[in-house]
Amino acid sequence: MTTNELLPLLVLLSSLLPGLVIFALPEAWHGLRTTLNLFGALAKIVLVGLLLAGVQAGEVYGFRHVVAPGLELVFKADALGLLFITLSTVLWLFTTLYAIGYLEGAPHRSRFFGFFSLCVTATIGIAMAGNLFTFFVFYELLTLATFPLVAHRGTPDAKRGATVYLGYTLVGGAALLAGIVWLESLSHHTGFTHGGFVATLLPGNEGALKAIFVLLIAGVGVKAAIVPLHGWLPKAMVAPAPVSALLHAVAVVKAGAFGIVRIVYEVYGAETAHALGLMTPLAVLAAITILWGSLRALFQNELKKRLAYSTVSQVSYIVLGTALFGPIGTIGGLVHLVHQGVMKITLFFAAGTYAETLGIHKISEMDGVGRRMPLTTMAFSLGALGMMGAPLTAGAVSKAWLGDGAVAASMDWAVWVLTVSSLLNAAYFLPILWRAWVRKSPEHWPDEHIVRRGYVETHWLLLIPLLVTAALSVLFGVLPADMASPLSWAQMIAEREYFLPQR
Amino acid sequence: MKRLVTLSAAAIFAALLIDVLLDLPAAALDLRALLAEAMPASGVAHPVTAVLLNTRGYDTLLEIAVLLVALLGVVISSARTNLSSDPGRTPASHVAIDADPMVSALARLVTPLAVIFAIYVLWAGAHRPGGAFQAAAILAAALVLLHFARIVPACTAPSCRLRVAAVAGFAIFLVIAAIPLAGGALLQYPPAAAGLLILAIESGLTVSLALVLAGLFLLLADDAGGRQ
Amino acid sequence: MSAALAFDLLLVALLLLAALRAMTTPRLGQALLAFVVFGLLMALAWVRLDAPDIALAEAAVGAGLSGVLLFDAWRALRGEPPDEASTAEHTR
Amino acid sequence: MTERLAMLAPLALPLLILLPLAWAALAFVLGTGRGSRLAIAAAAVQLMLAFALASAVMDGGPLHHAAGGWGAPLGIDLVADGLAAAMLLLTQAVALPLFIFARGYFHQDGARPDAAGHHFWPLAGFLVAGMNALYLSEDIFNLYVTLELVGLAAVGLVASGGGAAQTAAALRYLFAALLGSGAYLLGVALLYGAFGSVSMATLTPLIAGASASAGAGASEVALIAALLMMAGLLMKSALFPFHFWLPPAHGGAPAPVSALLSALVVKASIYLVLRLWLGPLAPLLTPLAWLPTLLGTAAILWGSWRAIHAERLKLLVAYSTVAQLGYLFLALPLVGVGSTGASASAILTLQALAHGLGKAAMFAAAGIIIHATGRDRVDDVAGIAERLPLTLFTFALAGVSLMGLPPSGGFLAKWLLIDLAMARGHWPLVAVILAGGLLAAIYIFRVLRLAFLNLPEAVIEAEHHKARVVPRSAEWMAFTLAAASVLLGLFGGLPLLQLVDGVGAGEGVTSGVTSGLVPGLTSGAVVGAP
Amino acid sequence: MSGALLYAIAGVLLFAAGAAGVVLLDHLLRRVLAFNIMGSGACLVLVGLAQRNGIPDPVPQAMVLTGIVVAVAATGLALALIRRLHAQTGHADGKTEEERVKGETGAGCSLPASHSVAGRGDD
Repeated sequence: MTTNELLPLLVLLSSLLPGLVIFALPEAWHGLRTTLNLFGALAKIVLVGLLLAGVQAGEVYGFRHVVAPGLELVFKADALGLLFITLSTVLWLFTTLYAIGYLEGAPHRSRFFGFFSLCVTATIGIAMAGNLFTFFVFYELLTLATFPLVAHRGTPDAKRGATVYLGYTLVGGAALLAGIVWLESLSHHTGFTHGGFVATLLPGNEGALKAIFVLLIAGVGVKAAIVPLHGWLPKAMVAPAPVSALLHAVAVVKAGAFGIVRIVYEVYGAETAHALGLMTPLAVLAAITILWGSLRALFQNELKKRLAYSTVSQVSYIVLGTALFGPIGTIGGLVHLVHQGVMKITLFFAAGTYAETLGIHKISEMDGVGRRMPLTTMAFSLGALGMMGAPLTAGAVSKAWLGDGAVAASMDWAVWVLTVSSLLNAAYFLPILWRAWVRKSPEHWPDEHIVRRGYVETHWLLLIPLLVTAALSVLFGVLPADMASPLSWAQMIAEREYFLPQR
Repeated sequence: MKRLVTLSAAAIFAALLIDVLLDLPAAALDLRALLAEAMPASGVAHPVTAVLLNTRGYDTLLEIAVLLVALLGVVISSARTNLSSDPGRTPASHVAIDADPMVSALARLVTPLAVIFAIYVLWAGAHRPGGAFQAAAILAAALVLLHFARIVPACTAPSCRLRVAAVAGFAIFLVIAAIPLAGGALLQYPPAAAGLLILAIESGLTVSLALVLAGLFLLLADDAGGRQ
Repeated sequence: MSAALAFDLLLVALLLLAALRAMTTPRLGQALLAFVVFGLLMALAWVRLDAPDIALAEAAVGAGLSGVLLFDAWRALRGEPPDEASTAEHTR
Repeated sequence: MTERLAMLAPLALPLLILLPLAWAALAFVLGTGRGSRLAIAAAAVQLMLAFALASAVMDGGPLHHAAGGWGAPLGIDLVADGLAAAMLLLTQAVALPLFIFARGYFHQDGARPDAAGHHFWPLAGFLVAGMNALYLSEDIFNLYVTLELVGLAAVGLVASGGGAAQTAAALRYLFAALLGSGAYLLGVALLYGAFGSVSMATLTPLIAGASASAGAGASEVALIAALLMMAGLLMKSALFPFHFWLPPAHGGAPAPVSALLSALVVKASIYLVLRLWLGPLAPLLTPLAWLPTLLGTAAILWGSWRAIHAERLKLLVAYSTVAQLGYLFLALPLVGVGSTGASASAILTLQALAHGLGKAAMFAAAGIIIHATGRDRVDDVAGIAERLPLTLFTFALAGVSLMGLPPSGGFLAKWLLIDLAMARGHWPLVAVILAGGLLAAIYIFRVLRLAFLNLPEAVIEAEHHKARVVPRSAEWMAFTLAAASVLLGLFGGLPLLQLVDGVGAGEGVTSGVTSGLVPGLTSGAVVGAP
Repeated sequence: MSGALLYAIAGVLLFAAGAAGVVLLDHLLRRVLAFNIMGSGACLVLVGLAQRNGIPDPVPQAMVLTGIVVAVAATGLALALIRRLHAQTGHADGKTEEERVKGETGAGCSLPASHSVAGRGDD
């Protein structure tokens, strides 16, 4: 087995093995558990770094394992996959740090971190999947690995939330399965390829291909929380903050969006999808989701709920970008895949930190929190501004590209959608900032259990990750054109999609 | 309603089957001829015994296993019922009654005859009707009679010796079945020794089967009473 | 030949009759009796079918052993006071 | 090592039958509760033999063994083709861990086994012997004897549970089994009368010929015989609506017994259905293929429904068996290969294997949980996550396989089944299979959610006190079974499919693709047209 | 028609009657009788049909011998179980037992007695 086959496997194992070991660890051994967690996260970052360097150098990484005649597990590391891999790997490190701090002294940590690692393994698997079969395997694994995390608290409504989540995702999985197998029985090649592969089935199978497209998008749309399949997302808010961060920024929702990108570009191919007239409906669906999510967010008093609905709308930016036929829209969508992740994880970290430190869960309780926790609130504000698309933030970059993409694809209505949703974003984020910075703080907070020591406003493990992610979100906004920036990366991918000779 | 449906279904089935049986052509294949050819090599003169213990001896091997399984099931049940349900019922609570002298006399008279007859049937099996199973059945009947005459006790769980005896025949059969594997196939007796081997198997089976068949009864009989 | 056929018909008729009685007579005891008779008739039938081996086995088992087993079980189920057979083991 | 195994392979046929018979008899002599070590050691040897057999069959095709050296039709032939080898492998592979589990389960408090285990070992031995004999036999009358051996041993095992409920369940099971085997026997009698042979190999051409020349009396008799045998076997394999005996029997017996029955015993008669349906009786029964499919569908829906509403944990698992057995009947009309080049019988074997391993693990886990809580209600698993994490994990893994979620063997089988159904254009089947998976998810996660519920510390303490300990070995064996059923999907699929489909299908990747392409396209086009 | 065939036909009738009995009869002892009658019927068909040309055929005769042994085994087991059930519950006929079992092992199980008609077993 050559290195080029081994490396992708190692990337998977770097979180799988620690996870399995952690399951077996007694509750008390948090020392070893923490070490394993961090080791896994760092090892993964190193490996992904190697992967990146190799891909830059033109190496081709791939691994295949035949499961049954005609069915293969295929892993490959292409540009699109690497974008997602890098995002989730980096964010996983910070989420792990944050979770270690957040769950200090909580019960069942072995179980928690075990499934936590499995969850990331599944995400990486999705990112590296080289064909629909592999994609589906890890997509379902992700469902299984996240269910215990959502149910982790063991309270009745935690179980309710987890059940709702499970119901949505399993049904979606069934739809996805049906679509994939159907596609497989039509064309015996389900490997992702630039420009898609279904074109070979045309003409003759338009009806079937449209039906399959609906099934596939419905399947991944559940995780991407496209309206009307978004019902689980707000309910899953009962999960601990790190899990919410994972669901919203790193793993689940992203996996859905990523799946849509893969399906549109590398199964159907933009050209074919457009020819089949599938792009516009998808774009409309995304637009509806964007507006609906923002509207619902307006009326949430619970901070995490509001963030959840904002996720619903933000993720559909990616879908919208994907559905805007044309390279510019594509770039906007892909770059938002990264930007939204960074910004949203900052917001969730901050929300969790408020809850952990001062017991703040409702927006109405946030009066003057800016004075008590300046750093956290600063990070939160940066994330919020980014979401609104304020200048010099990552959000601005994505929205700009999306807007241009809409114009280029001559879908001017999409521009309006973007504008309106930006206004709505502002409408539900600015009041929070206003409260946090301007209003006077109450005498005592709802439930304060981490007292301020010197300059450190809360547990450092809670503070560091959100500062870093906030910094990143600004960085991506300030120098978007930099070589290593997500933007240039997205541009590269888009070029491959549109300007490479198609098979 | 159900009664009606079932009965009519059974009637229709029977009518249909009989109707098609009436004009059933002769079978394409006739095993009698094949068997006739095989008889010389079978080691016995009586075709049924040849089939039972040679050509289809494998069936018989499994059949004995079935019998043992049934015995096990009976052991389970009887053991259960003894150490079970109504605690008031201890064996001691039985009232001892003397055997009916007629019965015991009869038993004492019949048993030796039965044994002799059984041996004859067993030996005869080689060349005319008869064989291990019939002989065993006769012995078993004698045993049951002895039990009624209270000469043979009933038992809740077979003692080790009984278990050995009950399995012995099966074990012999198993060994003789396995030995030919060294050179040929399962149960493939060397034609010369076939007769002897079959006789050995049958004698073993006679004892064991008799015990098993009697056991089916004796194990149950023990708590026949005491259900008041 | 016709005499033989007549005998066969009679035997078959009796067989069916015994079987039906065994399953339908209201009194269980009579049913068991009918069943033992059925066993003996079966033995006869086997003789008619040139199957003396089966006839022997059927007579010894079908009629004999099964009969005893059934009657014993029947008595047990009726919950009669224990008679000789049942208390045998305690007499020595 | 490997070539020595290969040398051993031809002997494996008779040995796989004689060995369990021998140790069963020995265990019987040893007496109550003894013989567990013997059984485990023997099961290990049998597993090795089964492996040798399977590899030999995969390399060199089916193996024959003429018992008595006469050969069919006069004698009885033992035949090990891919299907039989696969089922033998399943039987031994499940039996070994289950025996180790049972040893821990019955002997937990010191050396003395609890009453339920008194006669477990000899009965289990005869059971395994009967199943191995059944898989290997090629003679329909000999199959009747093996059916009885398996059936009576299973009834005995159920009865060993002890309680009145078990006795009642055992009786119900016994009468169902006797009714079934009686019908089967009459079928055999008719076939022998019509064709003068009981050897499948001899019968196959005769039956084909008779049914070709329609109107001949023989074909009608043969048809009735076929229906009788099938009715009997379906009764024994508890296909809806003949499943009435299964839940009480499997749900009431001691855990190791339930595991053996659910994982293996029902498969035996189903194997026979498949073998006869696709074999000698094919020309008669092919027009009726829709019937078992219909019943299978009903079984899936009804069984799942009952499992979702079951109050007792083991009854839930038992009903899930009723449902899962339905899958095994869905594919009877789907002869031929799908786009992956796997045949229906190969896929069914994979499904049977995955279900066997998974269900054995699940019953074992349920048994451990019941021991720990001392009660058998589904609600009592609340908080198990804290006390028996490993066992809960086992239950979950087994559940993954039963739900058909990746990467389990159940998932692979489900995928291939859907693929086959689509390639044949049987769209309702696809819906049924998908729905079945979701229903399974409902009743399995019903247990898992409860397990995650946090209990107040006080309750947990109380539970701990009255909990009966199950040896670690038992827990790990259950886990091994579950893990096996999951890993089967990743590593077992390819060899298994090749084993059953014969070496020719080894290139199924390519040949299957080309052969499956045409129907795939047409069916797709048909459905695609709005 | 030959005598043998006559016995085969009788066998069919016995089988049908016995099967109906196993399904319909309530008292478990009677069900045992019915099962034995059913088995005897099958055996008669086996031999009678094979010998319908009047010539004895040892092969089915040997099979029937095996069948009889198996039947005895089953009968013994059945009786043992019935007596045990009676010892434990004081009942030996289907109905009462059915109620008990419904009580004990939860719904969804019923006797073969109610099982000639499809699906009846679960309500």
